[in-house]
Amino acid sequence: MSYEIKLDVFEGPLDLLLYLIRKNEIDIYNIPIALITRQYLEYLDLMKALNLDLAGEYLVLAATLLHIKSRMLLPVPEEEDGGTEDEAGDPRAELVQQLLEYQAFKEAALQLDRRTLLERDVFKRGAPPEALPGEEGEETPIEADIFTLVEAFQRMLSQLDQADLMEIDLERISLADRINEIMDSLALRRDMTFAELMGEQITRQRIVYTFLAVLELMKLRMIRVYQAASFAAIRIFIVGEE
Amino acid sequence: MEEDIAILDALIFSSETPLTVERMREILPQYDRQGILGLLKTLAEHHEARQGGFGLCEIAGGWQFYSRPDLAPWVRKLKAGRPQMLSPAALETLAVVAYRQPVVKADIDRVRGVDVGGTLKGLLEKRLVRMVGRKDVPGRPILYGTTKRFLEVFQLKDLTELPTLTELKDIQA
Amino acid sequence: MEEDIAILDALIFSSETPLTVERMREILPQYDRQGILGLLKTLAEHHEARQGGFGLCEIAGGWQFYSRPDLAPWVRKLKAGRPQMLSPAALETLAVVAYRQPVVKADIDRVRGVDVGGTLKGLLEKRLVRMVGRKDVPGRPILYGTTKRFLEVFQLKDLTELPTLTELKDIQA
Repeated sequence: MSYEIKLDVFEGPLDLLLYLIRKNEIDIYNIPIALITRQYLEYLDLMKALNLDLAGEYLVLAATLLHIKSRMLLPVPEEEDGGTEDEAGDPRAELVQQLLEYQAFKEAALQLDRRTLLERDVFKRGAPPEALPGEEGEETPIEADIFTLVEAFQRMLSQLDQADLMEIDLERISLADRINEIMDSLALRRDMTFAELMGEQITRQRIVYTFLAVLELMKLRMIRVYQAASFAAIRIFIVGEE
Repeated sequence: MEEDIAILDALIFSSETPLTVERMREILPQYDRQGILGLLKTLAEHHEARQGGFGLCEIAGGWQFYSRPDLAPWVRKLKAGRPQMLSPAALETLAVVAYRQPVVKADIDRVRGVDVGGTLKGLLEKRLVRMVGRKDVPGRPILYGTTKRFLEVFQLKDLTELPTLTELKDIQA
Repeated sequence: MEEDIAILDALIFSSETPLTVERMREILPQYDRQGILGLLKTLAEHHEARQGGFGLCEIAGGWQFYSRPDLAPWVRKLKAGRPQMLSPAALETLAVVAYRQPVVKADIDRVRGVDVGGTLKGLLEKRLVRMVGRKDVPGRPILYGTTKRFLEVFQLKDLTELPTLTELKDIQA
């Protein structure tokens, strides 16, 4: 319950910091770091006292604030031409930048919410489209996205409870990729040289996977490989369906 | 158009099922049954008069907009190209093929715990899956893999763009 | 109403998602792009003039009928149940994705100052955000972007319609 109160009030440590700056009517470019750090830590203590689950991010920002505060106490080294306080030298500069960026997105989020929203302000036609006698024939487009595919996979694995057994092997996927590409190229050309199969982007990894894919396809008897003479071009042929 | 008729126009348009007069009266309680029927008559005449692509019909004890029957040939053309969604069973089978390829049917059956014959056939027909070869074991069973169309449909440059399980855990954290 | 405009009226009415000019041209091939846009303008004016409960809007790269925003209180009564609102956290994450896309999760985490794993998953499930590819840096992290549904839900023609990010000079303002 109390945990939810915290979530309702602040969206994160930056949000809390912005709140303190606004409450104190402080210029964001000139944050009195000692005052703000004290109030920030007081707030964290309050949250702890209320037994709220404090997300680690709040503590990270507390450490950042304390670090900035300690740097502010150090004497500023004299610049050669006498200038002492340029932007880059201000220990607060990075934090100010981060706050401004977050503030801009917070405002953008509010603007999004103020738009005319589907299912809140406007509605689409409610009834499902009428069923009309269909005419079969052309290939229907498929609507899908990768997230639903991966979710389906994960759902299945959680039922199986053997996720480790199914951990995805990126190398294996790369190999499957090359096998598919080679079969696609050969479907068009019937035969190709190894160099042609390599294509234009020749990387060490690509050479290895192309070679492994050719070996795999030979093993599967999907292709045949010939070399007319030593050092002659290696030619790869697709094996016709028996 | 009178405001209360415009409200009915919006309600019937937004309703998922034919809208009954009783439901309309719950939202516009200042009217009795006869009053609502009067508004509906005006609304139906309005849509009749504008000679647009759809009109108001009384159906299954309620009111709904329907496209004009004589325009069905064009609407049918629209439906023919309507994107199809894949069933959960098809997605699961496709996921096994995508992540485990090249893979034989027996292995997909084992992972999914059901006979995937039907869904596999559907995926082959949709050209999302194809035969890529035969496994070098007794019986030389067919090996399946994904197609170029699979990459297109899921907007992937290549198979290495498939998210890994570790990444999936990351976004759920 | 002219017959071809009535056909468009029926097509847009029957379509589940905003209908693109390209799709309309496939069904009415005698028109070029400019011709279709001319018909759409007349149709939009027709619905404007009739002052009914819904009208034609250009949204998410296509055309669709939507109920009039000022009639929302009545339609909401019909739908009962409160509309599904996005939490401030979800809106902030969505804003970062919308303005910074394609963007990796680590960048969203950094801007918001929190781990956005949970909210990102929610946005993926609501189909407001999708994986668009991988960044070409070590580890090849997943890149996220907004969907067509995002445009539809927030009633945007396209992404350029998003207001520019306000550069706040003074936080007290």
